[in-house]
Amino acid sequence: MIDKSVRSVAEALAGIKDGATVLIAGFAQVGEPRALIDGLIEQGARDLTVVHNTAGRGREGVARLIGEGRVRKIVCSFARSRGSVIFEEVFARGGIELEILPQGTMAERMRAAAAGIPAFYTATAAGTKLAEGKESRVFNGREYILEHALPGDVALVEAWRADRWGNLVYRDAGRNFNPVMAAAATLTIVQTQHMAELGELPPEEIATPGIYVDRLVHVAAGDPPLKN
Amino acid sequence: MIDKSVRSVAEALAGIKDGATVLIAGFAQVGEPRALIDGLIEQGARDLTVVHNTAGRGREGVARLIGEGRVRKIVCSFARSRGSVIFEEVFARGGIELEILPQGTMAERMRAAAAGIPAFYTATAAGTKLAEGKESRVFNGREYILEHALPGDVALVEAWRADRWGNLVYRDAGRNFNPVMAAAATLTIVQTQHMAELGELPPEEIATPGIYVDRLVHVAAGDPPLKN
Amino acid sequence: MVETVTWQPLDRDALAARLARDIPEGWSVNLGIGIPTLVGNFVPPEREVIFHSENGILGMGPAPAPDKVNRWLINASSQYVTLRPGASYMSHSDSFALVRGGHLDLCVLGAFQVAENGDLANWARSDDDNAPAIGGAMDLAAGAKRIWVVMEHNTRSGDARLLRRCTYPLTAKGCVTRVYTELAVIDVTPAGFAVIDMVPGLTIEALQERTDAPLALP
Amino acid sequence: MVETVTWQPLDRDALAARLARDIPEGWSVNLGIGIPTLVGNFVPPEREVIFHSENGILGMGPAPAPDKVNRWLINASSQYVTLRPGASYMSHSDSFALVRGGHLDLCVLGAFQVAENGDLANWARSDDDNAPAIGGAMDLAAGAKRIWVVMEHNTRSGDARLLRRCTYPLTAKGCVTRVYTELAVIDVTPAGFAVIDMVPGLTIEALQERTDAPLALP
Repeated sequence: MIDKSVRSVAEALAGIKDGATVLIAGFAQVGEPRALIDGLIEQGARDLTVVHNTAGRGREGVARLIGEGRVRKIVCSFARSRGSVIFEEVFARGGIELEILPQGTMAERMRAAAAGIPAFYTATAAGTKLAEGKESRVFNGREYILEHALPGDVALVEAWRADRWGNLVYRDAGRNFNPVMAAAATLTIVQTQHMAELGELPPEEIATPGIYVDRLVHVAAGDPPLKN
Repeated sequence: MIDKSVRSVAEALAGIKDGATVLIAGFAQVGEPRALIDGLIEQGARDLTVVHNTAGRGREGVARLIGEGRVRKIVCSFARSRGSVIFEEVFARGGIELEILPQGTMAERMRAAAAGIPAFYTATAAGTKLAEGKESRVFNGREYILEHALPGDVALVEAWRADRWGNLVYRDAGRNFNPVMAAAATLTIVQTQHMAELGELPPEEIATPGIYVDRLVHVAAGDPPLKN
Repeated sequence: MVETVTWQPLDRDALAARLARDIPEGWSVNLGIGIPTLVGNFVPPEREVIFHSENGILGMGPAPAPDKVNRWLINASSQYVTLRPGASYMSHSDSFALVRGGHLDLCVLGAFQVAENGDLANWARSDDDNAPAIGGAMDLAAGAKRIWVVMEHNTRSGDARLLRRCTYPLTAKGCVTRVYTELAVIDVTPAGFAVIDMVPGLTIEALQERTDAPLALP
Repeated sequence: MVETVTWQPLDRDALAARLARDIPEGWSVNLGIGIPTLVGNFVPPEREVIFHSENGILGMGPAPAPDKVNRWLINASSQYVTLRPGASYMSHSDSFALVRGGHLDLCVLGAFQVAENGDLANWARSDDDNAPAIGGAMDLAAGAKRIWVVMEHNTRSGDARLLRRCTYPLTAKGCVTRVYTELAVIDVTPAGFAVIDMVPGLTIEALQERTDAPLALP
């Protein structure tokens, strides 16, 4: 019997190595695997490359991971932004490397990794400062730049419902980066708000099939915090 | 009020020009927009480039379109195969051009067209006869070939349920090429087995959002024919 | 030169409303952060416009009543939104495939500067900004069928934002097709900026004075 | 040389069953057309193996009873199938993204020829085949983590199919990791073919006689 569920966050995160590239899903705390991020802080891996939409906000989650000095490099689309206080401080003293990507290029580079595509061309960022040092090429009279696949060693994902095969359903805008990160990593670890019986999730609605999932831990985290 | 539905197959197909590239979905008659294919034969456009998984089987559908001499070029993954009698005959007398693509490369080239990616690298077909004349490049010690986006002027699609915005839900394996073709064409024409009220299709289940759909015609075609 | 002020600039809401007037039914539209977000308030619900948010929502409705908030339903500006009937969800990769593939009829963005060749600068005020917040702006600017910019006509210190060439780092080259300011609506044409509307009483000369690049009347 | 026939080749079902024995629980597996499809019949349902079909099904079950056919549910060989609990659907582009991205643990394919360097030829018997049926074979061969070939050890005219180098056009280079024939199970190793199993009574010498490339015992 296939059963990807494990009993604890610690068990879910076991074995993540120093130097790993960790994809962390979520968008403004919706669909963000906060329990796994906290668990990663406990787990102790260092020298991480973290791929996340922001460089952390406030003092929790990715911000705390950075604050604890565990992130060698952050790959994100929003670095300096409202609330990125910890990143600012660590970055100012040269304590973290930064790779800024347009949000769609970040998503597509992970999609490429998931889809066996080592590189693709995109018009996004062509002719801008972000294209410096990147190959460019003209197709049909328009300039495009070459972007490479961005695979993860680990992905941290939050689902709304999951079954023991690791099939996942997301809630509302909680989908965001979760499916593409789940598919782009070697080891995909999921925290799920609810567990479902195998066969209970409609085959038409499964947004991440279990083939992309390795470990599953039930965390009834509840709704994302209320924004003011 | 947005309402993409039209009253007849003829109205749905109006304006398709000679020389158009037409993407035709379906896999072994499941999810195949047969009424639209027949309508295209009626409509009269000639000199078409047709992208379809096969070069037609039997004497109906894509096979008939080829038999009527309306297809200048067929792009497919299965050319000569069981039942491709009409293609064989037309091809033998030089009456049709053929581009053979691996099925996944065909799908991904359309996905690239839909996603604003002019070209991408793939390992599929690298080092084979199908790579002849194509650029190749080594990434991480493996050889890949460059493939270009394959956009359609027109896509013919079959859905199970649709609403007036053109949101589509598919049935079982009837999904196949439909979503990617719908997204890859300038003019996407859909025949749907059922019409739904706006808001009736679950937002989590919509596999093709209406943004990809231009015209919609209700054709209660019923189940695909029984195979023997 | 002494100028007689016989005209009033639009306030933020009026500016958003002015732009909203030009969005026809049936368009799919992405609204950037700031004044662009306000535009949604001025498209009447009976005019069906399909609002997209980069975080995977197509078919957003207006903000919910405070007691009806769904904490799982935010837009790309992290504001609570609602769904219209007909809405759907998608992943980030599908959402940006839609953006990059040219399927949005319109994206409305804020800007620091727009050049007469359509170049857009909206993410950094200096080449030295080494940790910027880009988000989806570059993808939207490169991908949408039309980019309309809504911004103040001048900086707080009175400098022009409608320029011959942008001096700030670019978001995308040649992407802007129209600019809405509190003073005027200006098309970006192959020949440069063309004024298609001004607030009542404003003269082209007065507008030109506040603008670096030459302005034509269409 | 006179050979004493003290061994029996496997029939198609026994061959499929032999291969099925080696598929562990939890693997995701794509089965090609022909004998590979039969393999599914010999994986007992209590051993959970996730069968994928290129046309967008993950989690297929066995063929339905004739009166329980769902005409919307076919596999890539156009045969009616069923769904297991836990199955899901995806589009062709997502399905081949999964294939190309290396997410299948195994793909079982038929072949005309396999070379000792793992080259696979299974789509054309001649360079002159100008209108072939390739389907998804090249994608699967290039994409799956393991390619196991199941084929007859020799052609009908007795020619070897396990070769030093393929003479037919390639499907993919160096992709095959194991070959199952009615006579033996043979791994493709960096040093060439290594026999890991033979039908009872068959000798390595007799097998070598039927094989072009050199065979080693592991």
